[in-house]
Amino acid sequence: MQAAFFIIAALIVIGGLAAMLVRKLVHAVLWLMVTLASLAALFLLLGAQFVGFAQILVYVGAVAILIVFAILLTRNSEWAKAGRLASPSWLVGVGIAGLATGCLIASILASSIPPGVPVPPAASVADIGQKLMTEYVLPLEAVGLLLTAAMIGAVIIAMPEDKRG
Amino acid sequence: MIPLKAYLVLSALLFGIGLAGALSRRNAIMVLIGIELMLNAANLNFIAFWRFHPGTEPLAGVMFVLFSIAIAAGEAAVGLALIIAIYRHYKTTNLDRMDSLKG
Amino acid sequence: MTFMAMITCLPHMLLLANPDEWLVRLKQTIVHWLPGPWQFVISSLITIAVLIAVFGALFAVATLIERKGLGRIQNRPGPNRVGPYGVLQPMADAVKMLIKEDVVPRAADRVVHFLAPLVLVAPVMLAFSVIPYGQGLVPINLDAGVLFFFAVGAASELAVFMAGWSGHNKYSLLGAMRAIAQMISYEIPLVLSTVTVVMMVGSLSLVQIVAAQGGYWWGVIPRWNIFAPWGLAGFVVFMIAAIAESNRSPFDLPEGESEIIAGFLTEYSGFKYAVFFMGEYFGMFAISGLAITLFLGGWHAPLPYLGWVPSFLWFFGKLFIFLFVFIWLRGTLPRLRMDQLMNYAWKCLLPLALINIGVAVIWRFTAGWPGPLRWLVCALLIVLAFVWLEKTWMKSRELKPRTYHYAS
Amino acid sequence: MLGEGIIKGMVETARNFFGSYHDPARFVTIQYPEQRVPLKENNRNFPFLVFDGADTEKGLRCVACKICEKECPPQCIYIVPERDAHGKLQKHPKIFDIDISTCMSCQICVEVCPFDAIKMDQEFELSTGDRFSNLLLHKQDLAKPNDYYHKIHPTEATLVDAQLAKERQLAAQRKAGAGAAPASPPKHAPEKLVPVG
Amino acid sequence: MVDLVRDDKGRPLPLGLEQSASIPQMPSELLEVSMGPHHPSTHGVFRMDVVLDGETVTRLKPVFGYLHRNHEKIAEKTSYIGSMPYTDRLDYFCSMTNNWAYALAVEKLVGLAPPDRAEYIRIITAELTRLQNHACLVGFLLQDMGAMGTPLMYAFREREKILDLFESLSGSRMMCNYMRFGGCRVDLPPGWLEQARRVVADFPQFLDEFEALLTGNEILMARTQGIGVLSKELAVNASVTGPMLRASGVNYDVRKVDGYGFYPRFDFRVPLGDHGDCYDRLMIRLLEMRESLKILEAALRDIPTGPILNPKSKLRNFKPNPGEAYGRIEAPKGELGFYLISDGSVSPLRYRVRPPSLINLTILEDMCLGHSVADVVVILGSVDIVLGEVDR
Repeated sequence: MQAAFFIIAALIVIGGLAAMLVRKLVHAVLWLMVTLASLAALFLLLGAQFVGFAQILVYVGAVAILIVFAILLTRNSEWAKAGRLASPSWLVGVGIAGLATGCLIASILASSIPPGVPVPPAASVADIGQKLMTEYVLPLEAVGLLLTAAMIGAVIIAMPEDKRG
Repeated sequence: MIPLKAYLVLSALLFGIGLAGALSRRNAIMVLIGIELMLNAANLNFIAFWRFHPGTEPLAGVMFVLFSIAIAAGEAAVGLALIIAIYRHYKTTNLDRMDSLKG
Repeated sequence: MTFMAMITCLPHMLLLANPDEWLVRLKQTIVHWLPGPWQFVISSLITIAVLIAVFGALFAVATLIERKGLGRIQNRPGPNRVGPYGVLQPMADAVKMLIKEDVVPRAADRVVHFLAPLVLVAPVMLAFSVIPYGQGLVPINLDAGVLFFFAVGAASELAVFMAGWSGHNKYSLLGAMRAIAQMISYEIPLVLSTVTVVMMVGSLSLVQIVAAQGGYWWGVIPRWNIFAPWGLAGFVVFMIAAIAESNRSPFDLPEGESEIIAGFLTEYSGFKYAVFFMGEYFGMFAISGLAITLFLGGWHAPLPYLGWVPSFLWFFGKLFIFLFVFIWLRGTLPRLRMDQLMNYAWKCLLPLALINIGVAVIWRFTAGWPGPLRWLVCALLIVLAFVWLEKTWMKSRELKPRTYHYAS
Repeated sequence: MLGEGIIKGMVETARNFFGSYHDPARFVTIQYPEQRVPLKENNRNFPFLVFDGADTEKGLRCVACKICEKECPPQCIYIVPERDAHGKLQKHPKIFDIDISTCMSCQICVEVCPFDAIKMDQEFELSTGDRFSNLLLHKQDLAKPNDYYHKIHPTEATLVDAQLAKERQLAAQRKAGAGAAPASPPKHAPEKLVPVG
Repeated sequence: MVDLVRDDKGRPLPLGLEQSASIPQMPSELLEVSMGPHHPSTHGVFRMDVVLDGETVTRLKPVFGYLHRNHEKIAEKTSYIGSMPYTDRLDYFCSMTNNWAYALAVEKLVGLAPPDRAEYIRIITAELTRLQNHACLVGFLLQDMGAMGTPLMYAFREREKILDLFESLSGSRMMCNYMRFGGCRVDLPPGWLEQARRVVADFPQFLDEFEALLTGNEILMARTQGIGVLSKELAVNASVTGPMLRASGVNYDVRKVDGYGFYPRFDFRVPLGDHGDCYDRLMIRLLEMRESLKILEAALRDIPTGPILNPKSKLRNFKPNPGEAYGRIEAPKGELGFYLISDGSVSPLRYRVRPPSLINLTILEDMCLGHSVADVVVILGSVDIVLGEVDR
């Protein structure tokens, strides 16, 4: 169990860094997918099976293709010009991010959290289904509505002007 | 047994990387990838807390993550559509050039 | 001493238990006298080895069957030079693929070009780990088996894109775009038709779905899902979407060789091409394995008194039937055009799948009615939907065979 | 019904699939090296020179009249007539080459040859290693006995033999009848009518 | 020194590639694709420069000439009989009809009339050629649509029987060189007529099988109906001939118009389409095959005996008196014509072939505009070109 956690954690951090630093956009997306897939593995390690598979299905299956299509449509996949990768004020951005993570980690380490429950609580598909249909019905419908709205909006925005009519 | 803190530190690190990327990169799509990373860092926290401190409402963490994944997918779709529309107007996705509010 | 124990319990195990347990018991005997912590690792290694061996051999046999089947359809014998009746042809192909030079175009993106075949084959291998092949023979019994299958299956689109984009070639990019658009639009009818089965059985775990299809109506007709009206319609939609998902026959547009050379496979040769080829076949096995589990009662025997036959033989028998149907389709039907493909998925399969879910609901709530009446009502609904769909789809294109007049 | 045409097509291929096992009309492949299709009698490939009797040199019917060399569309025949000690033309070729890499086996040389000296062979397994020298057939490679001609084109060969026998007998008669007058060899009708069967 | 375009690692890119590497000069979404010359579905060495806007074709430039063998210039140097074997190589699917067209032209030039038996043999061989050419065409068209060669194999199975007939008659399966000016070279070998009657008798069964595979098939109808529509006016103006013209509804069949050979003696009908799209062209060819079968049955039934070559026909130093002639026949692909000018010498002064495939090909672009890449392949297939005839 120990070894598994450290391998996956290393994968996540390396993947995240590479996704941010690599020059070509398509490589960045592939590194992003490595991070998200290893994150899903972490969820499985933590016992949340349903979430792990949902994460793979949504991110590796759909969002990856979405981003890649966006890259192709905006012709970014051509040879990256030599130019600067980061915006001139990249130092400021990284500084703020470093500051934020620093405080977060400091507060986590300082806090005293009682030891957790040894065995992972039951998260079988049946209970999730039960919960979704009873307690969380309103959020479910809301998300359904939101997704359809997002889809229609995305289609209209991406539609070329002349066809918008 | 991996303590809860390890997961929290990991998610904080991931969040930091996402934030650094989103703030520093010039390309709009890279900013979007940074945001995706930050969202997933948050999901990791939810599942970590669900695993170690289920508390009274056992499945709350899992539910939250499910909904957040759904919304993140919707958000990615709309975000990319925006980028395409902006690209069609500005002919570039370089964020520094997108400073004028006109048009 | 342990060796002696092994010898004594072997005959007992072979004779008494029915053949399914025979395999499971064999694995357990190997595993149980290993040191503690290693047991889990070794047993999973055995399963993985068996899976790869079985499906590797099936892939070799499938290529031979495909070429001989296509040959026979076209009134010619198919390969019969290498070995008696061409049996060693897969070996020859394998050696040819290994020897051929693996050309990587100079402008290609080397890393992505190398990774694409792996990212295509690995997920499909994972998908094999969930399908129940026999009585106790399911590699991993996940209670969200169906979701795992589709989650892993979705990664193949990314692999197809990597293959198409990395070659920096107009044709492969065009082919990759077509393949992705096709896979995404056919994933929805696929998932929806699976939803009907999951809804009726009430569980996402494939083992339970197969268990629910045991038993026989009136002692003769097996209780498979395909014999229910919603099951038949679901099976038809599932199979059409499955054929499209594995880029086979009428939907093999991505490698529409008559138009854009070999689609996203244009830049591949040698071993990587063989891996893609293998990936396509594994995709076909996985999707037909799922179809067998969902609709054709997995490893259940079609007739009650055939129960003594080992259950995995039924599974692989049905798999061979599916394989033959794939080949049969490939030998007969011309290819659909890209926009027709899309229209067909969104305007024909999707409504049919949704209506099928409606019919399944009606089937569920008319449990009280006598058997035949219930069957009739649901069947009628589906036929109505089918005819209405045909009218709108065909009328909008007025596709009908024409009659011709002769000059005076 | 929507799928009806497709099903009809599938039934058709299924009939061919199962037909190929029992109905010979639906299984037409001939495994070439082991089984062979019997060649039709009229089949023609590259030309060859016919010689009567045993001696390949003297028995050649060809009199080096060079008609075929002139008439051959791709001009792939090369003839040099024999000359005796003091340069007088002889009635048989010293060199008779056919470049079978250019020859398109159109059989016009056979039609125009007044002496039935050149006929079409049925030998088609002619693959060689070298493109140049092996594909230029000389007089020795081209010459084949008359009974080989009988073996490949039986009806045509018998007709030709009958014709030749008649002419030889006619020539002998004229020579005998005319006595002292020197009779020039009888001239053949220019066209070669080969009514067959 | 041309400044080479370098990729990000600084390596110069091969010349052909920089166009796609840098932002292409054309408007961004247009894609220039060249299909051919060795493209799997162009029926020979033929190239099409297609400009695509996404999937639809905006410009299409056919490029041919890869198989040009200078046939007409060579014919001016060879004797009349010398270019007869070369006519086999024009449309290498139908050598008998090519021979007949050339023989007809020379007979018109000289005024020779072949005996009856030769005329019958010419009609029989021409109709047999039409059968196997149309069968192959339908097979290749379905192959282009992706039917993995099954219909093509069935067509070739039937074609073999007909080629065996040609081999036993003329000596070679595809390069027959069988017709002579004023008749045929060799008479029918014994047993040929019975074999021909048997082939013609079981051909309809193959046609029914073929139609079972084709007519009702929804995918085929979806792929061919309404694709590559050719209007009547454009067809007539572009002097398109053959099944393509009749599929657009124009009633023009040289066999009926000219009535050359003994065709007026046979009653056969000329099928006409009314949409002029790929589906019509496909079906017209199938119906024409049935008409040819009718002609063949009649011809094989009452073929007279008698000589096969007009005694006045000359083979060597054949010097027709000066003049010109244009002989044309209804070849399977369209109206195949030979225009000869003779100046009294052994070889013609001018030897011109009217190639139906080339003339039918000139309007490929008008038919393909607005369709997708997959349709371009189907439309090209339905035009039925053979590059030997297009390039001569």
